[in-house]
Amino acid sequence: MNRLRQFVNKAGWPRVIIGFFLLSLFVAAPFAEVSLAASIKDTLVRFGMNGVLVLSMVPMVQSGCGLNFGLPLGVIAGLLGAVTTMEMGITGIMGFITAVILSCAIAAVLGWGYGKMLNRVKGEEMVISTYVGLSSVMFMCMMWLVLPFKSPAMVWGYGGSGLRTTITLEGYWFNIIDNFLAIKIGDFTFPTGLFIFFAVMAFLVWAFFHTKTGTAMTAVGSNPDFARASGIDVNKMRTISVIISTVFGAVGILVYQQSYGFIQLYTSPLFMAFPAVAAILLGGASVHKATITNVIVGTILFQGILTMTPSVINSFLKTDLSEVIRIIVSNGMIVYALTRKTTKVKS
Amino acid sequence: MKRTVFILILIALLVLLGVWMFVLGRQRTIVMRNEDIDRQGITYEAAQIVGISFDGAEEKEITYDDAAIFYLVGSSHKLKLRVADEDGNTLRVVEKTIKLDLSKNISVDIPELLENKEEVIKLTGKMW
Amino acid sequence: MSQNLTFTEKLKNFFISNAVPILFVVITLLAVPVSGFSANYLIQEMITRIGRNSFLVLSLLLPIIAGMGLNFGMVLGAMAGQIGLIFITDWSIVGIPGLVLAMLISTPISILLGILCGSVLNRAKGREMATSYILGFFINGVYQLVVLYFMGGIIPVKSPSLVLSRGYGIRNTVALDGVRQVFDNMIPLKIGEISIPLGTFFIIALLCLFILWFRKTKLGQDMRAIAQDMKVAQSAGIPVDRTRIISIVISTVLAGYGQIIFLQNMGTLSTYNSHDQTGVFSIAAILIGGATVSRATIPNVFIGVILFHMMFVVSPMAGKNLIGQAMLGEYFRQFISYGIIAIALVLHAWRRQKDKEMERRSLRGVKAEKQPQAEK
Amino acid sequence: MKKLLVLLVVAMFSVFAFSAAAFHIGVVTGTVSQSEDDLRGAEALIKNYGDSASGGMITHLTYPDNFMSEMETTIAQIAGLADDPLMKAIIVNQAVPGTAEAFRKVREKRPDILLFAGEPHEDPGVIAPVSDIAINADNIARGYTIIYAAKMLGAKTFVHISFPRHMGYELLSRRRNIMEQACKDLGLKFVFETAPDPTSDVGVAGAQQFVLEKVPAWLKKYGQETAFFCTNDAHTDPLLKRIAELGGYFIEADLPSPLMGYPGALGVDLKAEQGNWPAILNKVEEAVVAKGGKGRMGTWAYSYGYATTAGLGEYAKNIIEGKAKLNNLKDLLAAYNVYTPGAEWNGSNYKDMNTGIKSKNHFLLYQDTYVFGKGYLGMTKITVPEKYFGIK
Repeated sequence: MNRLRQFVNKAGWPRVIIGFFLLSLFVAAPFAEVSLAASIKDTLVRFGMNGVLVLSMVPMVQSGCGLNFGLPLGVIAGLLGAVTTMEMGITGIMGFITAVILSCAIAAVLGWGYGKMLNRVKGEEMVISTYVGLSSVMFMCMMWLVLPFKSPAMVWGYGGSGLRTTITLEGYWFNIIDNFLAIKIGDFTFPTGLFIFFAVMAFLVWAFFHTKTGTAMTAVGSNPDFARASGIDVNKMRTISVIISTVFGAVGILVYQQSYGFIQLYTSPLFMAFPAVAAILLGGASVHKATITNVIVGTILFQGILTMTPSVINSFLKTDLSEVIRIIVSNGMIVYALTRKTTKVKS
Repeated sequence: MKRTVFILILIALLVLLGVWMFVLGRQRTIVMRNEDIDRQGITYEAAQIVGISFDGAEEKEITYDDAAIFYLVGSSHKLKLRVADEDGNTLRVVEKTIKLDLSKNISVDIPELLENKEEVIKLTGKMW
Repeated sequence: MSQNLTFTEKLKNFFISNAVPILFVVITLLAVPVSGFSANYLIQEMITRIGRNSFLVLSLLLPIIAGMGLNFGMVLGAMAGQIGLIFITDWSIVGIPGLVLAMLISTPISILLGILCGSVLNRAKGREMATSYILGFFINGVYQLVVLYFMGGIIPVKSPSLVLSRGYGIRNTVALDGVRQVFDNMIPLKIGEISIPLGTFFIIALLCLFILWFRKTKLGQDMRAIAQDMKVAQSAGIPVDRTRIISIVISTVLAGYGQIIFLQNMGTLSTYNSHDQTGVFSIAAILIGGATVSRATIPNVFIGVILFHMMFVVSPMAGKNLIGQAMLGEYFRQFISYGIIAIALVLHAWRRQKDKEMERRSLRGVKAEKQPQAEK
Repeated sequence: MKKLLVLLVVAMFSVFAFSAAAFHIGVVTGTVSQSEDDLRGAEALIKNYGDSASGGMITHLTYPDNFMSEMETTIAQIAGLADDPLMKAIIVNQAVPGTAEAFRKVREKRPDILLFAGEPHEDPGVIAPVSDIAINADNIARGYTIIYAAKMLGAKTFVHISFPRHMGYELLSRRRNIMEQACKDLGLKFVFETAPDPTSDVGVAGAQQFVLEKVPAWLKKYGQETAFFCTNDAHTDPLLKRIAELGGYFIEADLPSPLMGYPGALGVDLKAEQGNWPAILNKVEEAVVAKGGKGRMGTWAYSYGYATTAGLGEYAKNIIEGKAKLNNLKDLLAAYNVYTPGAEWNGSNYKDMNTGIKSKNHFLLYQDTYVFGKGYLGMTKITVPEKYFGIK
């Protein structure tokens, strides 16, 4: 009993409840004529797809820049990298690597500027980054139309200029990580490559936070005044964290797309930030502290619910209620997380 | 205590205001039908052309076996019916004052209304 | 402080503190001729939009006065207003009584939502804007649950033009024919070809007077004290949390009325989306009008509405005429409007940081000067 | 302020200075990312009659991508066109929410302007009275013909994919019910599946992801002889991709076009064929057959969205020039045929279910279904039984 309570305390009630909810969905799945193997596979693939994007939240949270609602900026860098690589006609694993390298370079530049800007607006990062995300996406909407891309696989079929909203990755690097060492057991496929990739990325983050710069960054996040007093360049640390977050965002979207099969341009980057923010908060992170465990737990819970509720709940209730439930749960979690910190300070 | 009473009175007043607004702003949809009908063994025959106008507004003309929709706000209305033959020659003009309750949808059979000799007619329909 | 400044410094100060409106005036001035719209059209459009939007924007003032930043939670009120409109449409209550009834219905809902929002924000002090932003999404989910699943079922809504054919849930667009522009046309006035919604202006003027009066009341003074320093206010015996909640409640109720005024002018309610952009656009307008997260006045509201909407009207056409592609103009508009908000917020946050630094420095400076004076 | 006024006046005069065409036609469509075909129709009009900015006839504008939230912008865009004194007709395709109000505004100011609504999203009872012509894809007849075609191709189950927002559209929800009834009558199993709304917070990506994941599961559950239909354009891409790969049938899209879904899903390069619909159809057909979709996947030979934008523009021009009559189905289809040479169209007037009144200016149109690797199915020649027109 005691141990149970300890576990609940450690994990936090919301996660326990949602965890049980998700578990019951899996249990109920066969009764709703939903294939369990396929559901588990979908959840795992989605975890792999979104993991890196969620991971990209960690550096900024740790350095005290708050949740990265400006994730679209990183996504844009990733898109630019991918599209440029396709234009150059590089396919297969080389294509993916080229895209990663290019995106990282672009993301580093964008992240640097973004970080410099966020240094000027301490305390208001979250609202401002939302708008920075919005306006940069809109700017890129114009750019996708104007930039001189020529590859026939990418431009509008009819008009002959401007990029399409969705570009298929087939023939380029579709599922290149998913299929790497993938284990097939009948109906069920385990996307080993995705997990290895995520593990590597997570390890990088973990390792980084154990370097000198990494610990300094955590110090900046937990107490900027103290950090300054002990001679850490606060602004520099913050800028570095923003660059890392943006680069991870760029890599994250590349992983997402190779699994998904399409590159999505125009307004689609806007929809990337919220699921990532919701996932990490669901995993138990706060605005000031996030760990890799938070990322893993949160992504599994969030994506699990996303995969399971529409199919399972709908076949029981015979309505589309699940959409609304999902909106309420995920946004409710974010609100809960935002209100949590202050109460702790009070008590 | 005083505060509670004050708030309760305020709420009561606001509810009253709401009810008043409901009564004042209720719009009734009136379908005027010009069809032959049987009512308790009596057959009322529809006219060839009927011109309908409420409260002096512009007249709407409907032919035999047709219907027209009117939207009215408020309970008391002046209705003017102009009955004409096929060629549009006015046969007679009937003016009536009708009173509506709070029903939302009201359906009126013109032939029956025309035969009704009472000056004031009450019309009731479906509440919703 | 100001008397020591030279003229150029003053000018510089003026430009810095009004950077956003100035930037906007410049962009608009460039865009208007390119768009090719006639003066009549633009003036008419601006007058309509002042009538349509300023009530909503005014509802943002109180939380700013109370130091709670920009109330993204105003969408809660907007939703309450829409629920009121759905009901009067179902009951087919038309004209001014219809709108008054819609406001009456929205009020208790707004108050409840406002109390909820206020309490949540009290637990998230210092992060009010981000929290109220997300809270809007959360309540949007609840709104969908109520309107899409409860209405027509648990909540009686009968009209077949409102309820989906499946038997519950409201259709995604509701035509507000009965109440369309009744406030606007309450007192008809036409100057030349331009019609002026005098009735709506009258209501807006009343609200402005209310805000002016409210600032002078005890409650209004308390709010300003809280905005200055929460701890000092607390120790001075002001019930901080309660006052903050009240400011949000009033803001939410006003936003509800504002949404009703907005929609009576629009004539169509898009059931699940009309409130989406209310918060974002109102906040954009007030920021463009020169308000900041911590200071906003009534003139800011009107300047903001005019500038923001002027750009809204002209930029798609201007973008099209400049670049020659219609959709580029559309993206251009969104880029500019979001970009400007970002810039406005950045400038403000930056300036506040600068002010803080200057304060720190001047504090040191004053101390340094004071000592010799004391010797005298 | 004074400066502003001066500039305004200058701007006003510059409007008059531009115009060379005798009249202008305003065309409002979605952006390329929302609805490419509609926009291409407008471009075709510009190609034929010139851009009004450079002395031509057509003024083309777009409404916002998230039109559901930015109704105010839509209204301003459409109503703004009436500011041009030479404007004689306004065509909105698709007529997203807000169009009705914008039309009312235009009517108040300029009763002489022709107002055409293509594929209105608002209720027929709202849009039809304020516009001169409203055009929908004939979702009543198609509710039957699509099922009929599915049976012809050999499908045993029919899966209808949609979500609440779309089921709130009168014609879409009626079509669903007609399909259900038609399935019953023709001996197919009808299944209704839900997928996330792309305009909700999951976005297009999330919605497409869902379809991509679910189609294999659905095919497994309902068998290979399953025909799929989705009401949303964004869902079409992944659906086609999976059907081509794994099996199943796809009769036609909600708003059918060879460009709808196929180029994106199958990665077809159409650069050389741009503007040439028969060539586009051929190229897409090659791609579909190459992917193994022969005899299982269909479309309309000419894009509906393209034909509606361009056809309504042509029709408006003909009316203004006195060459055609308003509300004449023959003249209307003649205008459509300018842009869709050789296509079979069929249509009827819309009839309101509640009052039974036939709308004189609301037309429902449909084209023959073209199945890749099989050819036309002759759907325009099938008579839809009268009873389906009465299903709510």
